[in-house]
Amino acid sequence: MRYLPLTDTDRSAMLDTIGASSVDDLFVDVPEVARLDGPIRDLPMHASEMAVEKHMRSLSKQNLAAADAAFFLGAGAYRHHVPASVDHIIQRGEFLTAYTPYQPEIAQGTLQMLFEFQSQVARLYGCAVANASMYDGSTACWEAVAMASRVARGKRRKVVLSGALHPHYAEVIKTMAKFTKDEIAGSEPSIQAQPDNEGLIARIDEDTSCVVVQYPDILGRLPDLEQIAEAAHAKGALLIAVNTEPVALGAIKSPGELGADIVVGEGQSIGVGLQFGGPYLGLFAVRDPKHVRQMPGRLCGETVDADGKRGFVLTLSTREQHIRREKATSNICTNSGLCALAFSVHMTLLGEKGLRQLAAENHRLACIAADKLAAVPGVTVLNDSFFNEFTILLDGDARQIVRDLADDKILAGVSLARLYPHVDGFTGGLLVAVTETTTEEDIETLCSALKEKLS
Amino acid sequence: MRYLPLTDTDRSAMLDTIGASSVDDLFVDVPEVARLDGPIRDLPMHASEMAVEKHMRSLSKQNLAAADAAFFLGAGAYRHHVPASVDHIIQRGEFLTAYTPYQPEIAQGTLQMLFEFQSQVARLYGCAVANASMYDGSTACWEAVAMASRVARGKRRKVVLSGALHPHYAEVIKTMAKFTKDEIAGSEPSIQAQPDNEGLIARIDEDTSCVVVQYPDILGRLPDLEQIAEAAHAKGALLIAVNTEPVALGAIKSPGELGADIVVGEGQSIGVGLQFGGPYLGLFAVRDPKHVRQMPGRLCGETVDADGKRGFVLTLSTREQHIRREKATSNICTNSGLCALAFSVHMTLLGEKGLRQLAAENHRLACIAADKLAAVPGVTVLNDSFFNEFTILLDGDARQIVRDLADDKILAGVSLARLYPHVDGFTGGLLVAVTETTTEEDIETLCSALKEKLS
Amino acid sequence: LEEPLIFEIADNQTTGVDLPEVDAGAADRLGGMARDADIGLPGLAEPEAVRHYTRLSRQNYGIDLGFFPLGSCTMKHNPRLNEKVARMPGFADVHPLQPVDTVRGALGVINELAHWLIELTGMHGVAMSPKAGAHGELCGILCIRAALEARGDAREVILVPESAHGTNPATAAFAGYRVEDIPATPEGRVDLEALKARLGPDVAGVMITNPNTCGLFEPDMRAISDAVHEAGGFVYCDGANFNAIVGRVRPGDLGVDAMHINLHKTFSTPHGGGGPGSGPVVLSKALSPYGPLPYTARTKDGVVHLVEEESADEFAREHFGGPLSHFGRMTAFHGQMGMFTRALTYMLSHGADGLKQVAEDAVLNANYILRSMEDVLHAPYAHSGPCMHEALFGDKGFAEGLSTLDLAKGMIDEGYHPMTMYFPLVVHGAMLVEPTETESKATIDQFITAFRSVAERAKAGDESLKTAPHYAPRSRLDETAAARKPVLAYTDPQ
Amino acid sequence: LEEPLIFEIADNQTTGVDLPEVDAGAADRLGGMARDADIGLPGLAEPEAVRHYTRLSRQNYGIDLGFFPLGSCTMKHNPRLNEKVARMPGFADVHPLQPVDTVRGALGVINELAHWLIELTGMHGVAMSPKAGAHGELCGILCIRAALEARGDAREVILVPESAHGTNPATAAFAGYRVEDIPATPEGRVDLEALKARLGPDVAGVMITNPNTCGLFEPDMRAISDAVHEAGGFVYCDGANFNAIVGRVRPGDLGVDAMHINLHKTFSTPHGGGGPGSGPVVLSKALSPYGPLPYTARTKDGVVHLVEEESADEFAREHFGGPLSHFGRMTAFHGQMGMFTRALTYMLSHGADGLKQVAEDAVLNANYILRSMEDVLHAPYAHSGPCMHEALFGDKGFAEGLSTLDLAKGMIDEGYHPMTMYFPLVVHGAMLVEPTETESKATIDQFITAFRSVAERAKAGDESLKTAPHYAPRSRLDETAAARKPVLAYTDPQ
Repeated sequence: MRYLPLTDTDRSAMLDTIGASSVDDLFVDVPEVARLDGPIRDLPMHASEMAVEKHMRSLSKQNLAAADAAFFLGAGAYRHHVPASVDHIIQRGEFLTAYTPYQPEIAQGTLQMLFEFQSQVARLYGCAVANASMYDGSTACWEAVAMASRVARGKRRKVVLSGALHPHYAEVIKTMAKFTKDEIAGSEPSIQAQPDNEGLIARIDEDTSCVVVQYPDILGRLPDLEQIAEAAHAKGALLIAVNTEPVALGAIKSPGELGADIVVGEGQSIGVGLQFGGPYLGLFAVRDPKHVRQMPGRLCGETVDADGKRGFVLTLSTREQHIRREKATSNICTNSGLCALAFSVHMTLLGEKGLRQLAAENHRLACIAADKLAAVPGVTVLNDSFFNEFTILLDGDARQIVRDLADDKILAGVSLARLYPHVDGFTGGLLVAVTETTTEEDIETLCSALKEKLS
Repeated sequence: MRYLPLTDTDRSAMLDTIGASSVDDLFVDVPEVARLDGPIRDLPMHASEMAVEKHMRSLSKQNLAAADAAFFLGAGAYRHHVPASVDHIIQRGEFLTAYTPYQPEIAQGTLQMLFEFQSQVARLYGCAVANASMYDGSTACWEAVAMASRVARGKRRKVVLSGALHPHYAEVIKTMAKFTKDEIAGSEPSIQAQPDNEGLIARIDEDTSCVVVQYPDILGRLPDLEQIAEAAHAKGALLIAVNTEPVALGAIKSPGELGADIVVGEGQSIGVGLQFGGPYLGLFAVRDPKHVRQMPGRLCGETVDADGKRGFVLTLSTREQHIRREKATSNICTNSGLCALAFSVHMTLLGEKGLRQLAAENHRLACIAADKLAAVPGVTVLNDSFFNEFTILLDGDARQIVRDLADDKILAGVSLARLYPHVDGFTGGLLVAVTETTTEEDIETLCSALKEKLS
Repeated sequence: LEEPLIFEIADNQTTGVDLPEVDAGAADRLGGMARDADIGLPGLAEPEAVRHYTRLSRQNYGIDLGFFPLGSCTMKHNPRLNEKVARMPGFADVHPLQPVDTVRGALGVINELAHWLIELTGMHGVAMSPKAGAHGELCGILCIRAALEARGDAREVILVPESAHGTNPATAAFAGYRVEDIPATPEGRVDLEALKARLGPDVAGVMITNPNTCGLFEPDMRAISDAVHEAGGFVYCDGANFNAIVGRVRPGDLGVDAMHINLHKTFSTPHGGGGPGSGPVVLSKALSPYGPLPYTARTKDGVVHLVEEESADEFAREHFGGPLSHFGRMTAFHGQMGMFTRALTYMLSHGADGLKQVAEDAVLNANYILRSMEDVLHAPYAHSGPCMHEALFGDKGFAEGLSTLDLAKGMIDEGYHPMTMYFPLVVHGAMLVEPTETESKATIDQFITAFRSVAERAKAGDESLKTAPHYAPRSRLDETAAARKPVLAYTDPQ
Repeated sequence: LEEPLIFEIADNQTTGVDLPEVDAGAADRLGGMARDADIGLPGLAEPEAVRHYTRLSRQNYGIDLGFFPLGSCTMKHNPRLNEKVARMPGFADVHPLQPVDTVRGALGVINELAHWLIELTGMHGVAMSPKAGAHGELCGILCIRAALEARGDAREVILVPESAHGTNPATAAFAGYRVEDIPATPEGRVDLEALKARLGPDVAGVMITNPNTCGLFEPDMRAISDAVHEAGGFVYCDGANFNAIVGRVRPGDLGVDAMHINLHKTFSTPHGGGGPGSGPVVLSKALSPYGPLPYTARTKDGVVHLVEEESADEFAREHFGGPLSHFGRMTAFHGQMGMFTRALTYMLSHGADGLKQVAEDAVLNANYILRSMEDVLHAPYAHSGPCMHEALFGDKGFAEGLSTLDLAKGMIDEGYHPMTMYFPLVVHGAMLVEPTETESKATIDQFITAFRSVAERAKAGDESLKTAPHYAPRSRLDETAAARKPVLAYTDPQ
């Protein structure tokens, strides 16, 4: 009971003040049938910190940590080196144990950080305004679709999804659309060196509220967003660009400058880490300030205090659920505040120079990996162009090969069959991601192992 | 160069202000023969955080961490569970990156903590006053000997060491005495169930400045300090009690209440951890307040500020080197401040109740271990009494057996031969320490392994 | 206490990392998309960055600094062991799409946590993937919708009490439902008769908070559930206030069909200045088949499986005798692992006995505050009997011109985070105080002294409260100006 | 900002740990020494403990909060990577007496760090075990004494410049030497002629700080060393100011025989409010055989050995062709491992090129401050040429009644830790400012603005300085009262 400061003496004294004879008197409103007569059976009793730590460590050790393997997984979650100072900052009690900054006089730390974060994200995405974060990339993506529907005042019901949108993201949109009755025009990715922009554009019509395109896409390719933006705008639809690897934007043009109207993505690469999928960091930005009032989520804005000093507050909250209830732009409340802090600290440590170097180093190593893999008999590299992730085709069952190589501590990538279990013809497909944490030795290890497997 | 904020633009501007044409101009006073013409050869160039972390991790992994072994080492350094909140607190930048609190107005955090620490140590040791820490137990022990000599105004030159004082501590005293010309009357421990108090007392005479006794002693035995104190005081000598396991004092009488005049020890058990031997925490206290002005090291005292508010300052610094120079009571400057904080936080989390429970649990497990080991053929348990560490005698070369068992991740204890390499007859001796981190399974593992080795 | 923005102190040449100078042009397979324009990101060396954020942090208030009596938000101590565990490499440095044989321990954490949640709530299943409370609400409502659709029963209305959290109506609307209010009785509880009268074939379900947002337990809960079920609907329970009853009452025994659990409230994963949270949803037997993908399941051989699109049908056929009717996927990957490890660590630390003590101490602390304040502050439901884990007060009796807001800001000057203000809406100038179980009697006594003193000032008309706080990093901020002409990103000076 | 003492808020029944209730009497083999009296230790549950120490911490100033221009103490940024590395289980959770085959990596750290220290200083050997700078000084002086005794040469005197750190004379006295002063020239340097005149068969050696405590490099260093050696003595160099020359000048090239290195200064292990530190001592070829036990050595096969009592003679015979003349043991175990890991991490991060840049930027920053202040503050040695890594000022020109102390306390109100005051003793009202290399130009410019303004106020006789600080957690504390009737421990109220 190391987290409970009341002593039995305290408890008696407090019951006296209340005028109750025992704590049971305070639960009189609970119907008798529902009262438990003791600690719940089938659950253990309290345990020491040492015992709990030991138990959790044993669970932890049943997993193969990326640091202990040659590691090539991506598909929307990337392993990057996070500076130690990031973790130090987010463990400051004043950040870690703070509440949502509804009382701005004693929350300027969180608020100023959010203002800086919003500014960094807006610049990275080439947009005017970014919000204070969403849960993750996939939910941000759905929120963008819902927002596009609001912008179209519900008059356009069709959502055109690129075939090369992350299948989990597409699933989330399709799941939600079952209830909101949006019509989803999606497809599966075609296994070819270039994304099928023409096919996508052909599906846009006057009933289309938005087109959703991932950049770089799920196969690692780089679709020409500018062409798609023009086509969408011509039909009065919005272009939603989705980015799952923010490091890429240190090397490639921002979606905003290419004409995307809403840019959403996963920010996990910067500051947050792999964490088996969560918590992650949803990024959400709009190119045109006129769309701000249709945005979901919290926004931090600059203002002054009664003494004229600059300060920051949560603003435009009339969009949000705690004010607007059923008319809110979203039901989101808790977001990814602490992950946003981690992102912002890491991004500040990188700066313009560091992000560009980081992106260049990722790309350099990915090019080396692609060339070396291409030289392995039985391996074909699909992509003409990519950033730090690309698709290879194996003469074999990629899913099984991935499982087999894991026994030798090689985490070879994400098989397309894992992502698209119900699609035929993807058996040999494997996504391979390479970051600054990948060594040339890791690449050699993977190539040798594949050579052996495929021979 | 991630820790260097100056840009080349800054550097030029600053050289302009100084009126120097290059940074070399600032090093003109260096004789030409001593100027290096570039980065030192044979040393590597700067490296990324990722690369350095990887290198250090690979060195770390070449060691067998105690958590990965059945672990029974003690002999002056004990493995205890340290609550996670201790490490959190000592990593607060305001504690971690603070300077020695010479400017008390902006160092009340460190100072109040030191006052609390001194009070905790004084109570634990049964003394009136404790200082703000020394380097470790062994250097604190030497400082106590030097202090005793000051108390005797240099008129008594003989230092009587118990044979069962930790041999490293005895070595430090002997080393220093070579220069100060104190006469050291020491001996090696006798391998018997009870410490040889009579022999020790017989060596005390009118020229003796102090008697140094470890409690519990190096073999884990519990000497009767009261008897020794009386004998020492009868000859006008001081009793210095040395404790290397503060957890023991949750179960046994304090040295102060038994009559020790100076109590010193190693505080590493509480809050600090094993750390391959350092940094540790020297504790130093005196029973009689009249001896305060002969104490070495920093002292924190209570006072008030100009507004009458309670505050704390370093005090009695006229004893110290930065004021008194060659007449100081010690040359110590930097001490173990952050380790003192860790000790104090851990001790506050334990409290009276927790320390007593911890001590009882240590003793309970040690009794189990002693009984189980006694049942192993070829093993004899030496001690009649002990706290959490005792001596066993093996029918074999304990030093070699310890090395062999390490291959099976059993760290069986500290062999007497490691501690006393030049003493004959200690071949079979092994110190076995058991703490709350030892499981009954660990004890079984050790017993089975010894059974096999000794059969 | 003025800390400049990073944009004002940093430049685009400085970096706090050491990365190789790669010639970006050297190996360009970027397909013509190579960036040419500057991004405009400021960089700081590590010393400056650490200092910037350390200084910023000191303008924040957090649980580590003091008492946080924030109703309905359960701001309790965040144990440091949880932080340590979450950072173990086997949890923090693991990719969500690794082969399942390499993540059995991670799946074990999810499954073990699911077991705890099911046992503590007396429910049948749990959906682990929702990312926060509101996301969990959505999950629960979608389960209801999916279950109704599975039986071909299109219903359009969700009933919500007027005292509900804003997320409740927002969620129902987001899921395509029409929201209708349920009135409250003068005792601050759901009006059972009014509810029964409204039930019918168009009502998909009700969303109820129990203990409710007035801090009271709904003694008619079982009757409400029975009535709703009889009318063919489902009962959704908002789990924000689970801290009041954890280990003492199981929502499953009250007839609840779905309830989200904020791991960052009852189970103490830190609030982090607004997140991340985690909102698993426990489900009744009737709703369990309709939960989202992915999920974990332990089979009889003891192995924990990850069931996602790849294997859902196959797994269900093998182990449940038929395909599952999951409603789809709510998020990429498997949920908030970082919160799962923390919550499980917390549960194991407390154990069944400790969690029961949590509820008891939380309720004891709240009643102690209620009874220590009711002579100076209007406590509208104090006559309704004991409160649960939070005490509700109103602004009746304040001097003209002084408001709950003023009192709240006055509490800042006393060294406290304000209580929840103006919620629930059913009480004028509401102040909702939740002490939680991690505060000592000494802390609460000090708080009561301060709270009484500021309340007396509000009643006496102390004008200085109108400009409070006076001792905070900022005085009152102009929120109107912020919203009128929003400045939401930094602009470089011309 | 009043935080009570733990003794005032805690009790002896509360604990922040969960340990089994063991019946202490059940298994008592304590040989009659079982404790009966209470100890009187206060306990707090974790929430209260974390809050107590967090609040206390906020009454401290640290590098993470702002600039620390503390001469001769090199308060630079402490990288967080170092903290992470020091906590790796293979370093933090390893016992010093484990079999050496289980700690080869730890020994590797010590050996690798030793290699760096030897290369950076151009020396021959290094004693790693001293626990702090002053302990290292003692080690160096004992090496000198041991070397002299080995040749049967009993000498009694150590010469120390009047500007030396207090530890220097204290150490020499502690080692049994008589201390004599060496005078300084008007340029703030050692008077070479006076030194030469004093040398003779009774002088064991000199202790010199270079760069010296006036912030100046001793250009005659080589000549001093030669003269001392010729007279049969040894040269001890105080390494406190090594930050000024690291990577640019090697003390070994200047004839130094022994120098301690404060890992918590130049190599950035955190100061921790007063420690722990670490003080390895680099040694010339003449002194190397006389260093203390234990030490590490890498043999030709690449294996790193730990040489302690057990193996010293055997090892020396095998590898050095004879028993070693070590002077004994200075401490239990092997030294400050936690500081070794941090320092090595720091060195590897900077590399040879980065460390050179460290010295250059540190010296550049100091000269920038010197030249930006010399028109308002008396800078006694500004005419002597460039300073090294610290700038020295005096109180000449202050208004009557205002002192260096007042100026220093005034700097607190400007948001800075004061500079080193009244040291070195050779300058009246000395202020020694060391900016280090981890401060940005913007930070230093702000500091100069503040420093100039407070200096002007001191010259103009601003009385408010005499009661500064006004904006700190405490106003000036009564140090005299504290010393007159010392209260050094908490006493329970009667």
